[in-house]
Amino acid sequence: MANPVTKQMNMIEAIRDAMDVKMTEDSDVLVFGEDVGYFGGVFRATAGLQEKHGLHRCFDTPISEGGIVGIAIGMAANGLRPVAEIQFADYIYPGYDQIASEAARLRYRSNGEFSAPLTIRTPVGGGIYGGTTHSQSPEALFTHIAGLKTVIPSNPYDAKGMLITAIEDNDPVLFLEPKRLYNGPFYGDPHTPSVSWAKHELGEVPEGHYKVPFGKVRKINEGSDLTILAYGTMVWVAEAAAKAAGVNADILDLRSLLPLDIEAISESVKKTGRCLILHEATRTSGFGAELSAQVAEACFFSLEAPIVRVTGWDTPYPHAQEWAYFPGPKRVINGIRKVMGDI
Amino acid sequence: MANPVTKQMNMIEAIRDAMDVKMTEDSDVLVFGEDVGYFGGVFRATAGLQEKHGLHRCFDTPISEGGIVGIAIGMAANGLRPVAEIQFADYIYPGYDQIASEAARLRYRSNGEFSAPLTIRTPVGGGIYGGTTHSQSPEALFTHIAGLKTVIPSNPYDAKGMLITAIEDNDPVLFLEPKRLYNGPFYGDPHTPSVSWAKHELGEVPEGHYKVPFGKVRKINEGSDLTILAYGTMVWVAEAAAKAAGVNADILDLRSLLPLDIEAISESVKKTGRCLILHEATRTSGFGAELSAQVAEACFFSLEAPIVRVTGWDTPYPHAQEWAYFPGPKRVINGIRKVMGDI
Amino acid sequence: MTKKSNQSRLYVPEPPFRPGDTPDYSHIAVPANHTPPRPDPLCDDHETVEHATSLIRVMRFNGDVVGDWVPELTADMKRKGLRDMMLTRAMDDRMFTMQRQGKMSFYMKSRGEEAVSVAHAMALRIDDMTFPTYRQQGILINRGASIKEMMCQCLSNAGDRLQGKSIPVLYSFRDFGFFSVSGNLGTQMIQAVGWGMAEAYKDSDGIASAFTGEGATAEGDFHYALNFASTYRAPVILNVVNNQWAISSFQGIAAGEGETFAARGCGFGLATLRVDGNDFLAVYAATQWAAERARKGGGATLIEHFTYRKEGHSTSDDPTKYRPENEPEVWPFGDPIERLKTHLIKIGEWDEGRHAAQEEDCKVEIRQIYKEAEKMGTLSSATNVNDFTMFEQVYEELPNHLEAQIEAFKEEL
Amino acid sequence: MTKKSNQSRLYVPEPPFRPGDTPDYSHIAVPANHTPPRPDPLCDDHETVEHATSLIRVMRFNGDVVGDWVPELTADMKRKGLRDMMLTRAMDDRMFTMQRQGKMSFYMKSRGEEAVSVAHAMALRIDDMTFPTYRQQGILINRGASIKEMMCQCLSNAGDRLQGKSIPVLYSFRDFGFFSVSGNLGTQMIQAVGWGMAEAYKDSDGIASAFTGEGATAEGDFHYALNFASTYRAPVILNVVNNQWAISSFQGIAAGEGETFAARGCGFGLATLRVDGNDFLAVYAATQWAAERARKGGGATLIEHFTYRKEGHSTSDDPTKYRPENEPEVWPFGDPIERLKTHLIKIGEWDEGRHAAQEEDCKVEIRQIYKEAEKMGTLSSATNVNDFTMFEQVYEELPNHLEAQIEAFKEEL
Ligand SMILES: Cc1ncc(C[n+]2csc(CCOP(=O)(O)OP(=O)(O)O)c2C)c(N)n1
Ligand SMILES: Cc1ncc(C[n+]2csc(CCOP(=O)(O)OP(=O)(O)O)c2C)c(N)n1
Ligand SMILES: [Mg+2]
Ligand SMILES: [Mg+2]
Repeated sequence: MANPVTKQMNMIEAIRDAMDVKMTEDSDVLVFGEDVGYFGGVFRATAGLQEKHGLHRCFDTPISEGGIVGIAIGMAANGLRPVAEIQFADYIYPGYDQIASEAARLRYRSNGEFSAPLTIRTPVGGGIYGGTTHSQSPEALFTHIAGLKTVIPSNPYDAKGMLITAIEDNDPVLFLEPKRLYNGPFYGDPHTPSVSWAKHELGEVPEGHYKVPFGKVRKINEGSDLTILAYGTMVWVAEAAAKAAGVNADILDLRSLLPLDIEAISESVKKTGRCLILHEATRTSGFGAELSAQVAEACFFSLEAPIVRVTGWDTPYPHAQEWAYFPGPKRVINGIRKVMGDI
Repeated sequence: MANPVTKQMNMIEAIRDAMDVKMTEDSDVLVFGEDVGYFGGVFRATAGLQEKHGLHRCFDTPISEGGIVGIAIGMAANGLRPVAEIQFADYIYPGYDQIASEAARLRYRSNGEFSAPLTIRTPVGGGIYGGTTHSQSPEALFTHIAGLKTVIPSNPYDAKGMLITAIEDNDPVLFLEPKRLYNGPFYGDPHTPSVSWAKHELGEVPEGHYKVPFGKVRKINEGSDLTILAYGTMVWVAEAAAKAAGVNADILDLRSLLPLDIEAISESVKKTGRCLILHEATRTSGFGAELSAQVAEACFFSLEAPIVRVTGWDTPYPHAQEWAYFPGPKRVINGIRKVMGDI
Repeated sequence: MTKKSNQSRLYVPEPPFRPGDTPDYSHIAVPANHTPPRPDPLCDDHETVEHATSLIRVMRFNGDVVGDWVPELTADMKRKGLRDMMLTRAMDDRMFTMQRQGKMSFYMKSRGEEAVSVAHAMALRIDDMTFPTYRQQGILINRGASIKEMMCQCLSNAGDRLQGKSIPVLYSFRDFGFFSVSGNLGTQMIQAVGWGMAEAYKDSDGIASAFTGEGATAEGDFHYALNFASTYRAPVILNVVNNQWAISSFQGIAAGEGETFAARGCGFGLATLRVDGNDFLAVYAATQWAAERARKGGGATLIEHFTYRKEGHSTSDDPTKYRPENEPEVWPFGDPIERLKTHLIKIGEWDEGRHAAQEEDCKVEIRQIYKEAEKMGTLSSATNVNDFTMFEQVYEELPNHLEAQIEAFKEEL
Repeated sequence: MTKKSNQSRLYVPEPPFRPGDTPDYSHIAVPANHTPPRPDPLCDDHETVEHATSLIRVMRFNGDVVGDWVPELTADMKRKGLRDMMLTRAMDDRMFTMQRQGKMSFYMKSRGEEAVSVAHAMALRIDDMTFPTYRQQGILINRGASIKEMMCQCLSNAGDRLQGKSIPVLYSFRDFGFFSVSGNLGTQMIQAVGWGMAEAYKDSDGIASAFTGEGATAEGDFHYALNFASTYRAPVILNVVNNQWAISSFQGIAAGEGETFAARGCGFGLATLRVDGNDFLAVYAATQWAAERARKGGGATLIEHFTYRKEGHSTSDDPTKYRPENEPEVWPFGDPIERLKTHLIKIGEWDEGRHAAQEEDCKVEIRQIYKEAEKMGTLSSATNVNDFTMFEQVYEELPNHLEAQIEAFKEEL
């Protein structure tokens, strides 16, 4: 850790701290989005930043995701480091064209004469009874876009370090925040009392500036039975399910989807010979498909069993049936059994 | 073939004929988009339809892909059968929210009380020196959307039959048209004289009404060496490359990506034990990833070699380097060699 | 107010008052007799340009009615309007409380805006399709949809016609001309234009009426709606409910230097009306005018309903965190229920006693209905929704890959 | 005109004339002395409302200058403007012909619209970033970018600074305040607002100027630009080039019932000017006014440049398929080059002889430069662009997966 002095933070506080650190050391960093100014964001991620850094550095925008990304591109091309918040990933689509056709293309189109070093923060995933429009995980719609980087932390420590890396990156970065993890790790069972980051070691966040690099997985557990690839909320579900299933798994928190740490992934799968892939997003054309394809390409001759994907269903995210949709421990354990050849 | 009387048509004529047939038999069918009215579309797909069916049934729209899809949803929910054209798939993104959040969700959201039986036609793929914004193949951005169907014909016969199926389908359908195939099959080498549909048997299109069902592959060649999965332009490149490589391949033209004919696909792969997947779109999170994952899930124990994906590169579609980007015969042949274990 | 933003030349608008300030809205003139004239509904759009920046009002605060826009409404209809608004408010209060008790995941009130939805619905035909936001429950109440079914939708229980698929208040009642409410802001404005174009295409005289909050006018869909409605002279009413707030953002974030939201329609050659949204009779009159214009082929009207969101955005926020606690009280346009009540009493068609009684009736009725609804399940107990229904209505017919996923799901049970 | 559409109540606008018709634009009044007054550039936006529907003109057809808007330009500057326009046209003609010979994949002319780009650029500072469409090549010519480099970009050859990545005319010249042109319509309007906001944030007095065709005003980005520019008082000029056509669609498809595109800004409280885009001096004056307003903190101005696209949309279409062949000739606002020439002659600063000579000079100069450019490669011969450059500039640094793809690509060679 770059900095010995640490502070216990939940994920929202860590994200806020990353912006605060960057705004303090670099006047080119601006933060804006719907309700992010005076109010501090519907999830409080920007609380206090306007008061501390000024109205002109942390402000509300009109309800226009396309406009938000559009001004971010213009600002970034003009030398600033905008950090834009999209209130829910489910509402990012009006800005999709500006992200995919413009932010991700500007450097290429101008052969490097202009670029768009911007960061887009947005909460993803279910678990809060948000239904079809407050629960989506659209990462795969962005990993298909050349010129864009897509990352997703699973804990406060990574969240702060990765957000600082994102803001300093000279290419556009989509920073996905698993909203179910804001207050604590979530092991997939909504009926057990929720755990907070307060006593969790990954809630110990260094003060000041430090970076967590993109393209490097975080290994949570060293095991030889199988490899579990997960990111965001599913990292914690994986841990709980592996324990419950009594398997000794290599659990990799991918953290960065594009760029992807395929080296670490294939090294692990070559060791274990079995691979389980988890995500909350709908299955078809989800990022698990790309992972499955790349793992098979890299580790075919080491695979002892078919790669198994455990995902959300190919339906919108239902409201009342939220926990039937969510790929919880039961579904993951079934996946583990399947990949272990027990069923 | 449903109808014995046939007419030689290129793909544009076949697509136009499908709309003409439906507009003639069903007054609920409307056609609109940018330049589709009096001018008949930049690719001439709607030429003559306004004159024949009236200004109010085939008309120009403002340049607003979001607006085009938006009115199509309202019309469809109100009982019409709109067929909207997006001039190039590269320009579909301003309409992405209306497609993914609205058209694909309306039935679910209202539990079947409302639905959006609309068809969106749009040209995809490169090969015309269209550069980054006239060459894209964004199919994977739509196959991830539950509630939407995504199809792509590779010849005039299928184009007409599938478009009629799309218009009659009670769910929203994205109908992708490989623009490089409008005038004839394309075998991947731009330097050889281009072939037309005039003498091709798949250019023999039945007059009147007939349907080609979704979710069924078309087998072009029966072979035992390997299975090649392709769609759109790559179907023809696959045929040429297989011939050139001297392999005897099962070549499947998928035609419909969602729903997908996984039965026929796995039956073939189980037979050949080898699978090559082709698409023009960028590689990462392209539809080839989903195909690779599903084939591995269904055929793991029959696979004799790693599945190989041959795709466009993970870059925007360059202009001058178009043929270096395009997954032409050479790249496909290398893929065949690889999957055959020769290299 | 621009103090802070002057730290640089980048200007960022701020609301006049924040928590701790004493709100004073005396600068907002409440026009008494300055209501603009009522032109013929088929007039040239230029004749409504002044209406975009002025304010159509019918009722004075003392209950008198003045001006060209006084609608012909029987006392019975006015009383029904009053009752619908009171019922809407009673239901909102009840559901809010029940949400606090964990019976449902979420709820959104329309307090202060009841006239907009109720009077608007009353001035339309029931077969005119409305495309509401989450704050026009008054349309359903006015049109007689089942309150129990509405409650069951919020409870996501066995009585929910949507079988738990959607979050609370995103109702869908096709038979009551109430389009499925989207969670995505703005999107339905342009869909309503398409619906209206289809009506015109079919030579019917049905119309569509779409709603957006002032905040969501910043979305592209609002622009598409104005543009397409203008180009194809679509028979639609485009309503902007300017309730001054978009969650924590004051209307100035969306309005910018623009004076009114109605004025956004002028550049498109649309008819534009700006109405006192707390004035039941004015909303009715403006809607009636726009509906007649659309029905007779005069094209679309953009109506700005000038009102105020008296409560938090939803059960998820505390408004005192971003605006003065007493702002709702000092807001100069009063309360829609109080104002219609005052008018009815003034014309001798109502009295305090009946009003108090009716208020109690509504409470009781709502409590009764809620009891019935809750019997069918709640989020805190069991919703009684069959989990397998989540696989239905993705497509008209169940595709193979979903059948396979149903099988996989069975393994979890 | 509404004959066909009356087959149903669905109205669809049509242009007044189609191929075969004899175009008659006498109904379009060309205002001679009715140019609106020139208010102070920092005036209240209301003072420019009439400017949104009238037309700012300086030059009469006889070369006289009239009204408040006559700019102070030396004869040398006017002559430079004239030459820049002639050079632009000469280049367009040459490139069009070369495209027909297969030397490049595509080309787009700006014939008839040269004053819009050249005069606009002349009234700005070179460090004011412009966000042009594919039809403002005149900005580069005026600012002195290398014509050879422009040609090489179109030829995608070894001299192409973009190394063949983009299709012809999608130039990028940062040093000349020319933002990389996007193939996606409209998107840059809102980006320009962001650029301008950054200028304000940095306390600089630089401004941004964005362009869209009238057709692309229908995109959401145009709405975002008006809204954000209004909310944050961004120092930008938002230009709508109304050249009457969007490929085959006449301006009425985008305009609908709206009279002018400038009027779309009124509802946002922006300053709005509508200018005769074929009048070099008027475009200069309007731009100068808007630039001063933005630079001094007065906020954004929406300028509609009323002009006419005299040729096809691009090398890909034949305009006689959708409009009368002689429409460009009968269009009542003349030709920008002819009109400035007439004015210069009228004031004794130019003559037919010099004009003819300069026309020849431009042709020759362009032919020379083109010869040089072509030496570096063409699409029909070899572009001389290294194929491997296609993997560069996707990201600042080459990621692993692209390195692997470069290796795979090598196997193909
Ligand atoms: C596209 C989209 N962006 C953001 C949101 C989140 N959101 C829900 S309501 C709301 C505020 C809307 O304000 P307004 O339009 O004024 O309507 P009101 O709530 O005042 O009725 C926001 C930002 C959303 N639902 N959809
Ligand atoms: C988002 C998008 N939609 C469609 C197109 C295809 N297209 C290119 S130019 C054009 C017409 C533009 O007309 P206008 O905005 O009036 O500009 P002009 O060509 O007249 O200068 C269209 C539809 C595009 N490039 N981008
Ligand atoms: Mg509001
Ligand atoms: Mg134009």
